[in-house]
Amino acid sequence: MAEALAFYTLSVLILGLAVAVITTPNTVHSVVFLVLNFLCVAVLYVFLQAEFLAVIQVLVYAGGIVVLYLFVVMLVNLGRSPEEHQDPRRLGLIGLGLSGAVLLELAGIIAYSYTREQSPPVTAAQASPVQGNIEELGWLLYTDYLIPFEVASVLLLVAMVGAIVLARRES
Amino acid sequence: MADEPKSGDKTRDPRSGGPQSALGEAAPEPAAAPKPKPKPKPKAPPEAPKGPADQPPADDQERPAYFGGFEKALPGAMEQVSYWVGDWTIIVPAAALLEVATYLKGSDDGSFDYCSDITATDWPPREKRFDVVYCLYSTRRRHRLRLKVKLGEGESIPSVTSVWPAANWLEREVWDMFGVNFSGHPDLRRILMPDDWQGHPQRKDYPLEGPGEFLLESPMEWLRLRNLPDEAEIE
Amino acid sequence: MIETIVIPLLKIAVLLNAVLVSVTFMTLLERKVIAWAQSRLGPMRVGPYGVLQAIADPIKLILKEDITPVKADRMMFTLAPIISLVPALVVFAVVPFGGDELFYITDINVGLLFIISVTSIGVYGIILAGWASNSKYPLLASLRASAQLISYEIAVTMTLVSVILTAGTLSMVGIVQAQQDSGLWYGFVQPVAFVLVLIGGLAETNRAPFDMPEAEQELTGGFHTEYSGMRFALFFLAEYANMIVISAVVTVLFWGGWLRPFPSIDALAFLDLIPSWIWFFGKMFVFLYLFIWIRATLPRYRYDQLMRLGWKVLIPIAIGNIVVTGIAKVVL
Amino acid sequence: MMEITPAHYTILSAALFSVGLIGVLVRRNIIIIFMAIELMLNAVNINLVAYANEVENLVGQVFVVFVIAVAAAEAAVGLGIILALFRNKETVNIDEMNVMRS
Amino acid sequence: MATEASPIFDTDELVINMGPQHPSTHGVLRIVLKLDGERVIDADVVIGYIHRGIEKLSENRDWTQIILLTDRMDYVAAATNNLGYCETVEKLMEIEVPRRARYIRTVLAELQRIASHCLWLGTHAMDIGAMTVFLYAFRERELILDLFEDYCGARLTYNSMRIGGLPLDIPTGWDNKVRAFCDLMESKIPEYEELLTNNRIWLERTRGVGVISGEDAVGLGLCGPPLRGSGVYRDVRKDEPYAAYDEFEFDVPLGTNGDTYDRYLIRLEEFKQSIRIIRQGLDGMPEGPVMGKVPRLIKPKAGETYHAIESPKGELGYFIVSDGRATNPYRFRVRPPSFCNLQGLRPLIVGHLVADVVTLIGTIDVVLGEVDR
Repeated sequence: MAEALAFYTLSVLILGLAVAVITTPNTVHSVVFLVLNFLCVAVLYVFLQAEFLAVIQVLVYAGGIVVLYLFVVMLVNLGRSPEEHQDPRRLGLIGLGLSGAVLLELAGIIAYSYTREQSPPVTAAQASPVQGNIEELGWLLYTDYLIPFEVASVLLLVAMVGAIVLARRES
Repeated sequence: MADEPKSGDKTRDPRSGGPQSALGEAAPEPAAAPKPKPKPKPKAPPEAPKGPADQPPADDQERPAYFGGFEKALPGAMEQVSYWVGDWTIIVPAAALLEVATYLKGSDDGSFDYCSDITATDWPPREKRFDVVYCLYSTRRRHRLRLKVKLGEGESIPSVTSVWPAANWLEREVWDMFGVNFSGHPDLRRILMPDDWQGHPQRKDYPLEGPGEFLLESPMEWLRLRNLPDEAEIE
Repeated sequence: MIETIVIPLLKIAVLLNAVLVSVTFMTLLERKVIAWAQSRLGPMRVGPYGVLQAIADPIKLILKEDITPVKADRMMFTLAPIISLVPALVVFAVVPFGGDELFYITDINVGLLFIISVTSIGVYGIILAGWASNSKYPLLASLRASAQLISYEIAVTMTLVSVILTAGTLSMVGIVQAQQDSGLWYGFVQPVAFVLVLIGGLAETNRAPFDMPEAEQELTGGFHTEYSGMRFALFFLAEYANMIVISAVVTVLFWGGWLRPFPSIDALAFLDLIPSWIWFFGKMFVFLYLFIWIRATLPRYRYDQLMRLGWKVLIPIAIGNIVVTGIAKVVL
Repeated sequence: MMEITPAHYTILSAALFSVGLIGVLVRRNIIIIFMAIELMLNAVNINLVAYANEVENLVGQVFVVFVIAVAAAEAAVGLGIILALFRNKETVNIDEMNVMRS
Repeated sequence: MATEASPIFDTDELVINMGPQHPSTHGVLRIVLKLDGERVIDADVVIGYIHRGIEKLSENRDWTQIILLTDRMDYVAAATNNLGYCETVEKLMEIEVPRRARYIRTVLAELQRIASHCLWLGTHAMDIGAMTVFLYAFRERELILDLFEDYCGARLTYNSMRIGGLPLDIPTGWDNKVRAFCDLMESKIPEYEELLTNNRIWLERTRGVGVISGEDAVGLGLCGPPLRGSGVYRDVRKDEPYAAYDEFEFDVPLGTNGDTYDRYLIRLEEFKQSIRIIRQGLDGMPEGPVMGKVPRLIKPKAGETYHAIESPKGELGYFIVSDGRATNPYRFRVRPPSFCNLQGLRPLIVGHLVADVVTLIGTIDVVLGEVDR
């Protein structure tokens, strides 16, 4: 009961804020809605017993990445709204239609998979002992997924170097 | 405000007759010398002083060492020499100013590398009404010298900013206060008065009360501007 | 029902009030301490020795006209002070003010990370305030603030990793218990981390000598130049609440939280007669005093020097500290 | 309806994904488009976390960590490109960003 | 103007108005800064907000009435302004000033220098964020104001000198009060130094900031501590001694790097030298009258002269023209040291950060009352 209430409230918030993000004309408002959206997603994670991810979501997404967006929005202080210029070749309606089709398709897939007789659920292979355990997550990251983890860190390093190169002014 | 001159004076100089004119206070003595053209006076106000004394040095006064080299290098540039209470002044023609300045700064026995001050004095009755005064100092030789250039209304004088960068603001102030035009100045704007000010307040014929020359020159325009709402122009 | 809802709500109400009241008295303390440092008296008019100044100030701020500049973004202009205050108050949920369960609202297993992440939201308040004012000085200040806070957040978080390594837990209560078990305050185990967190904490709370975003002499007040009345007061509250948070975190992490000095030495057991929360508040007060003292003493860093200090000094030391801690942890 | 199954999370995730997709396809402000991409990534994350919770396996959460890392990298480089483009062309309209060199 | 900025970053240029209402512009100075990020790429210094026309005003006042107009120029060092003006008129009239008056004048001028430097130190440190030094310095300045109050009754605009001497002899016991103040001041200077001189942040904020070479400084007409900070030996007290400076021993501190820190050190050293001069002045104070032989009607012969003294800010010069007939000067011109030093601000700040602009306004020590007159 309480869980359902929380889920529906959060879902409405998440979707509503997402719509607000892509419809607001003012970019800064958009960014603020995005932050609120991410915070709601973080709360959702708590309900899914992923406290560590919730905190990371707030710390990295809301506290880091979106601040970058805000920074850039303020730096590119826009004189005119980018929406004013319309490329005649742009087919916005078709884009909308396509997105609708994707939504329908996804809904179809979900409906199909759940109306069908329950396929044997994916077995919890080697079920982890404790849920939401940071320690367990750490073990997984540093043992089974060590190589992806290192690759991710290299990716971040490359991104960092790339960003510096891009943003550096030629003096 | 200041009354228009009463008698039939058609030459444009409405300011001199005002009761608060600087001239009235500055020169209490009655006219002694006949005055040529620049200021035909309707009511024969007290005569204004015609110029600084520029006392010549006494014959036994020892001249500074660099005078010799100066006269040799730039013959004719030294129009007149004056000495008063310990200060040497050289009067030079406007055309030669830049050469003189360059020479004085570069010469070894003069080496006037420091431009203390630039100012001007206004002597309205004179044809060349402005004295532009340059106070020079040598940080190496530790002596002073004043240069003086006489200049008429509307004439321009070469800017010495290329010789002494310090002259930049000082010349701007002289332009602001006296309307002396410095040719070749990089940035000749008003400095102390507002940018839209009319007239040059340190001139002796500038009215001492009221909104200044502007009212006298175009009263209607003054009235129109006064009735405009204040508009701040801030970037 | 009573256990799960009423008691926590009561605790929250008490804590919020306590924080807000202590913030007002913090301002008085700051004015008094700085005045004494400068051989002045400080506020003396309202009440005996000016103690009621702490009440007079908020009343004045509430009654003042609350001005919104015409060209400001109204929504963001109003939202910004709220955004900066709320995270500062939320983090008190996991701060253990004493050993007993009565003295903290909750103890979550990611407590320390929770504090770090929630305080990182506070930067939006400053950035949005600067942007929404539609004025140049606040905009400059908010650009400074965003860069400064993100940089120092990295340094502080990196430093805290070494503390987490030492304690083996992220829970705030757990960290104190770990210190109790080891019998040593982590201030002695991790002195480098202690100093780094203290410096980083000054920068995170925009306190002197890192008060770039509100440098009055440069930016005429920085991000809150256009603010007045209660909305200004909210920024004020947020700054002081943040100071209290940082002091509390440093106390928990490095000064043994509610523990008495040398918790392992039994000869000092008589010190336990003093309740744990008094120890906690006493330690916190030391840090708050230190913050004020530093403000009265030091000049302000320049923006580029601050960034250099953050990136080229603090972060490398923090990383080195992690490595050393890790090696020690494995070897010992 | 009262019991929340992974299906609910999947539907939420699909809806969020579609909203993000609409943003990418319809808006012209490149910063908004980037944010819409973040929304889509979040939709994926919700799914991963929901199923990780369902099957009691932390691998889903591990993937979320990677997704967040990739999102951070994407934001850093993407915003760098936006800044560089903006300096050259003074626009954030992707319709005007159709030439590689300026 | 923006030639230094690479074209790629044009979009980030921000024009910002610093002043005339700004906490750190020391009055009503206005600087229009063109910023690239936080770096200043161009600046325009705008002055004239408290232009009161003192020069014009003085041309219509009695020779003696002008003394109190000079108070209003550099209002934190009014006595030196009085001194400069009186000396100029005395030079023009060739009046002999009694030796006792010259000694007292010197003591007053040096007290004034300490007061002015105290104010400078406080505000400069405040601009850089060290708020405590401000109050320490003002505490000592207050004592000097008390001494002036004892001497002439006024605390800010003293009107404390007359053409030909002084209006008053020093009150009994005043010299002992000044001696006590000197001892106190000497013990307070280490307090300032402790807070600033070796402070890492202070060093970082001032070292290498606003460097100007001696040659450039001379060319730009800088004077006083900014000029000496660049290593140029120029002190009117030594070069063209006035009052009783030729009878005293003191050193002129010189800088080597020409940066803000050097200028700071020089002013701190000048505190000590001023105390030294004051002590010599008090110890060697001759007996005698304080007023010379001055004609009842002050009316110099026609002529002109320029006379400079070393005010706390630098070379304060008066150029006065008398037409020999009126009881007021025909032309009264002040060469304000702050004005000439302020001219050097633009070259100093271009290329620095906004925070340094504040530092550099502080380091050249301007008083806007003097700049605008």
